[in-house]
Amino acid sequence: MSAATGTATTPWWQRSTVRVAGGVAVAAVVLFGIAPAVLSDFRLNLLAKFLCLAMVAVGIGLAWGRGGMLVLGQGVFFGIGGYLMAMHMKLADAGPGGVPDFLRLYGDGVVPGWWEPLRSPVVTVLAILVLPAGIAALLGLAVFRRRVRGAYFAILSQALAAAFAILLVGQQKVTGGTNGLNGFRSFFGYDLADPINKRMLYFIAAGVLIAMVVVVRLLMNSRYGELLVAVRDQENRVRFLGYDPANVKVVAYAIAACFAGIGGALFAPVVGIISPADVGVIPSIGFLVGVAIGGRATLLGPVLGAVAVSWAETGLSEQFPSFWTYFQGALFILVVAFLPQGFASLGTLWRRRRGTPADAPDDPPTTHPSAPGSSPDADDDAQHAADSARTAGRHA
Amino acid sequence: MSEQTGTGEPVVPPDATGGLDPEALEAVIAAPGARFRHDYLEIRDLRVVFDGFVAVDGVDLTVTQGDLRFLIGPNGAGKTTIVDAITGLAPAAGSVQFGGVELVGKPSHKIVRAGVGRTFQTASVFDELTVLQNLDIAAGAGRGPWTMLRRRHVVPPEVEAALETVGLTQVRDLPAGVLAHGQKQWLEIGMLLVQDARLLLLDEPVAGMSQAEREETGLLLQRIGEQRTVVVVEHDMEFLRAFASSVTVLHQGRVLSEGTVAQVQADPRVVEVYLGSGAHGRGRGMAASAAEPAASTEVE
Amino acid sequence: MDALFSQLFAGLSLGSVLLLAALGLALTFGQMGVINMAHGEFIMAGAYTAFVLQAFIPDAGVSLLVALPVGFVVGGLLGLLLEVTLISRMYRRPLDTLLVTFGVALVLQQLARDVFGAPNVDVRAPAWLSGAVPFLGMNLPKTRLFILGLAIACVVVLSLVLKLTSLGRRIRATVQNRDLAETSGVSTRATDRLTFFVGSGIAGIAGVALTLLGSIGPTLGTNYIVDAFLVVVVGGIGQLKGAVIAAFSLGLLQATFEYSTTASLAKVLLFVVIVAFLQVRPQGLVSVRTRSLA
Amino acid sequence: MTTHTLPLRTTRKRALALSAAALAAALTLSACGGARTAEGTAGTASASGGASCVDTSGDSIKIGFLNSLSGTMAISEQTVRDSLDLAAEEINAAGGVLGKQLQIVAEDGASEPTVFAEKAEKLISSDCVAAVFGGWTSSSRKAMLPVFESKNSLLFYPVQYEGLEASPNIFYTGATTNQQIIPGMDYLAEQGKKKVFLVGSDYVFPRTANKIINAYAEANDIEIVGEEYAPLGHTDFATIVNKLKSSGADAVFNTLNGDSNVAFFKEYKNVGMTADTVPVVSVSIAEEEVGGIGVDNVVGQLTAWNYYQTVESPENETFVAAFKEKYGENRPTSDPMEAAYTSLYLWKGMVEKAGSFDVAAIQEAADGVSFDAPEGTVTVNGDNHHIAKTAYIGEIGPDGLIYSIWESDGPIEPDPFLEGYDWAEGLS
Repeated sequence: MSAATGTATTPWWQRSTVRVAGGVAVAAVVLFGIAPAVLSDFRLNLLAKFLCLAMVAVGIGLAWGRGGMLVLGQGVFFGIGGYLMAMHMKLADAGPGGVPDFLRLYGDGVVPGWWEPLRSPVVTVLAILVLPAGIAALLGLAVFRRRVRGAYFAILSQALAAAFAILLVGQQKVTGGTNGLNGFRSFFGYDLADPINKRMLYFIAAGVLIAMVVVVRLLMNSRYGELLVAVRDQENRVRFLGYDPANVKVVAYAIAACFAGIGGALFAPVVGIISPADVGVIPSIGFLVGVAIGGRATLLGPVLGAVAVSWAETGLSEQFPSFWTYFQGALFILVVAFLPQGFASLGTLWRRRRGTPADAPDDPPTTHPSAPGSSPDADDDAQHAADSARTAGRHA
Repeated sequence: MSEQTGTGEPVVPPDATGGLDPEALEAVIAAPGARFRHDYLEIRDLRVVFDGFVAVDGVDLTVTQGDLRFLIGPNGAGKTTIVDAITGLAPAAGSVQFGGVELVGKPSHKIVRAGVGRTFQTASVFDELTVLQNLDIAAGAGRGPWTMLRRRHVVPPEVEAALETVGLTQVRDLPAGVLAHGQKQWLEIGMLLVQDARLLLLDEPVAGMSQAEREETGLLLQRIGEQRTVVVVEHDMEFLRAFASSVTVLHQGRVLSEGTVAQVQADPRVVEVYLGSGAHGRGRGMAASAAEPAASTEVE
Repeated sequence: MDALFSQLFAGLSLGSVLLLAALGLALTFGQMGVINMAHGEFIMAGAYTAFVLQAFIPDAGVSLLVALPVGFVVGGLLGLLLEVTLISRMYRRPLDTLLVTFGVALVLQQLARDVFGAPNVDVRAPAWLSGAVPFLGMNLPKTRLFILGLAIACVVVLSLVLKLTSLGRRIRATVQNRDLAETSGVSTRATDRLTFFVGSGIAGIAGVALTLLGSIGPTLGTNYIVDAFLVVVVGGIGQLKGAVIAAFSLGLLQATFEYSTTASLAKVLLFVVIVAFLQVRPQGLVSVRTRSLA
Repeated sequence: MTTHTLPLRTTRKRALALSAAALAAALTLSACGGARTAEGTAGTASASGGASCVDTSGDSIKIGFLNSLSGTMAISEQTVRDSLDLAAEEINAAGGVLGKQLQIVAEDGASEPTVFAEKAEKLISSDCVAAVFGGWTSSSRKAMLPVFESKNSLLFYPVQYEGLEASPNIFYTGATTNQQIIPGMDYLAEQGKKKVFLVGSDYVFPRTANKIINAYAEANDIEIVGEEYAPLGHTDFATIVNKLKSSGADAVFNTLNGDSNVAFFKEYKNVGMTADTVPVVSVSIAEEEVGGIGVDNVVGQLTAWNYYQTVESPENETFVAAFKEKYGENRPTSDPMEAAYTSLYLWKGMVEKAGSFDVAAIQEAADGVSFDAPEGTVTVNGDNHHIAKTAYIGEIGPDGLIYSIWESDGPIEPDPFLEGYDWAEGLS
């Protein structure tokens, strides 16, 4: 919303391109320059894992923060992406015509026909890009058309995650059951035991994540982005403007699913395993923590939140396993109840305190040099009004 | 969140912006009159039943182009339900035709695309979007995916004109949530205009407006009504007397009386309904207004 | 034939368990729109109440009967605490209550783990509930009959309360039109609190009852919460009869699927059926029409 | 991303020129292109996982304990951690290993396979531990296996499991199938049971175990009258017990895990079945689970393990006494705890036999290392890295402890792939 305001109050089309380019440059320096330089291979791989989780978060930010759809079942799409990639790696490791080990151990020793196409890297990548989005689109059309929304949709998507995990476990012969798929040796032919190639995976994850953020940024500022917010806040009103809100929501839901799928597909080689434990109800809710904490409706909030939470979890749970559970619970409670727009809203508050007009959250304060009084009165009033509105919304 | 901003104090005083600008209206509705010639709303035997409760019971209603029709009646008479039924929000049986197109059974967004626009009792604009964005969305139902996925580079002329018409040019970059109540109502009307609705269904459009704003709104509606088909659900009798060209009185889901303001006011059945049930409830204005017009103004 | 009747009973019994778990939710979710993920942990609290009471009351039967009202109060007080501290400030953000209460659930689980230890604990079933009652050639376990009876009793009492008492009238008024109720002098705040107390209290009763069937451990609640929500979603909000029909339908369906396929597949099939059902009736089996646009 | 043939599939590829090309390539999502530019510059390959960074210079040596202390598996794994701590304390008090005190690096696996993999890597690469002890679920082991293999480090895994695995980098100190499942079935066959019903949780161990049991049954003239799986966390066993009852089974082989056992046994008892008529052999119920199920509900039922708290041996007396002294009188000891305790001593034995903490040296020395464990004498098999163990069938007593009623003729040689059983042909 504040981003939307920003676009309208400033000569957006000139500045935003610069801003996007600047943002990408900063992110690239941090992710491609600083992080690899200061982190050990182990920590870098860990960061790669967090980036994969952040991809899911970016999608959730779009669907939930901007679209108002509380997606409690993103684990499903994460899992589909992950299993597709994992299966491809298992088949590739087995060699042409070979049978992956788990199919021999738990299954009938043959590759089921519907796994066969995944021997091809092209088919695999296409499937990863298309299947999660396609399934989300179909499901979304089914439920959104019938105006299943709000809590109903949230609970349904959660049940979907539960059912998906049970299905994966139950079909052990072809999915590896609770053990999931693991022990990958190569990623599109590149040896995964080689630290250099692991590093490469990190760069891919970082690049993909940046690309996703850029895509979401463009979407947020497009007419579609405005419409999505409109649907979130007044779905029926949008219907009476001649739109079918179902279609509007489906697009965001499918994009979120696609991002989750890609996140899962990279997660598998980065972590070396994908299992039902990564896709069920609990991990699906877990994806939301970072988004809520970072600021669900902002561009970078979900990304930073997801990375920060994962990092904290790894660090804190080492020393205080039971404390971590309390901490996680408390984070949920405090942030959602008292800081619904996440930590991103703290930044806005802080800027307001200092009398600087609030702007888009991804806008560095320095790019907005206008001091109070330097602009025409009307504009100033407008800014104050916008600020108050936002505050009112936040404390609602 | 959005509800909260709605109930909060308006940040911008209504007088900070210009009033309505009827001149600019021409730019929006100056379409050839021929476009609207065959537009009329024809409702036949409309019935709406909720879980056994008959809310609308066999209503016939015809509103022609150029008419400014007011729907009145005591609480529970079925006024809003009829509007809901026309726009696909309530389960309807019977026939509702506009411009020769059958609307019953269509999903809401298709009904809207057939040229029907409506507002709601509580102003429902998109609080977090700016005035401009609100209007832009209203104007854009027919846009292709490619246009949708790009940002807005220029303000569409019909949006520009609508801004002028409803006097919100000055505040076009403010979030709609901070507008005063009356301004929100105008914004809604503006949205109907850019949406190019040929049948406008307005549910209590002047509730919460000052006397001057009502005047302006009434004039605006009259001008729109010259070309398009307009149905207004309203309790404000003074407003009704000033601007209605015809009135339909509903009672318990049925049409009680129909005609000009004078005809309806003289109808003994109407007087009886309003006096009989009428010491309470919002319908009291009809009878009372005959004696004491000034007392009839109600604020939602 | 025998198996058929046994399965019928299994389905009814499963339905009664679902009903007990979901009844309180139907009240809090249906009436207030609050998605309380900690409802499962209130069930857990009820179960631990039964466990603790057993340490003080040696007779298993007496202790179980005492645990039912005490469990109700424990669950209810937890609910009240939650309502007053957190949920009351979030009525305008129903979806957010889901996340907040999930956090509460995490904390309560860990609390149970730290207080009672991670391993399961045992509540002894009273002697008069052991064994089975022969009926039409079947043996119906007494515990399941007890739970079936308890579930029915809860529904009857609750609907009587809703119908006959002033609290009930206030609750129904609030559910149908909150604003109107408020302007008519109903204190919706007090009503909300009471509703939450009662709804959470029923979760406590459910917890006590479930000790007869399953394990008592920190994760007890998570095993039931998704199913309980599905019952409410299928049942529709605002009326108890929806939840009752939904619980028994889902119970019977699950038992049927499970008998003809496997327990895992049954869960998945059940989900498919529910999605298909919501295509037909998106607002659930029964729903109270409200005037609000949103 | 496009397909390409991979001439160097087995060869190690070094990507040196990461910076510019990789950055650009990664940004455009055509990741493979990026890696391929680097492909040509095949550099000098260091050994996979690199030279070990284990520091053996000081007077202490680091080892890692990796168990779930949070999440659903914490219940069980905490007990393993306790006995590992006990063993480490004892060893340190007795002078350490090769004169070095053990320094424990403890990690939480959080009941998630991915976390196990991540923490294993951390223990090996960042903490440079000489060996890791832990894991419980099959999925946690499967997740860690590639890490230990690629980093060439050692894992000691203390839980009975489904077999069909042998990694040079893992020592399996719990039972494999021929030391637990097959003795369990042997016992039922000896008792003249002809109709066995299988019930298990829906995951890898039960499914694999039941695959083996089916093959065994076919060869031994036993009929499997039903095979049912319940999702983990399943709470309503009315239907499954209905099926069990109407199947006419005269014994049940139970591979249910965790909470489900409680619901299963309560239902079993409620419909009026008893251990006298239809005994249940369980392979996942140990002493600490009995309390949670309720002794009333399982008294007289059978279990198959390699250790019970009641095993009569001086080693066990010492172990039980030490454990209770450290953790409290009411804490029982169980098979996985004992196997974990034993695993640390076996590692000590191997290190001392090898005279080195080096992985290769330990692998070399492992064969034949034995330890007088609480369960009896166990010996490491150098070929498959499992250990020879004695099998005990136990009966749950009214005091909640389990008493052995049958035992195998001495320790059974581990046979994870069941190569020694004709009927098992084609299983793996």
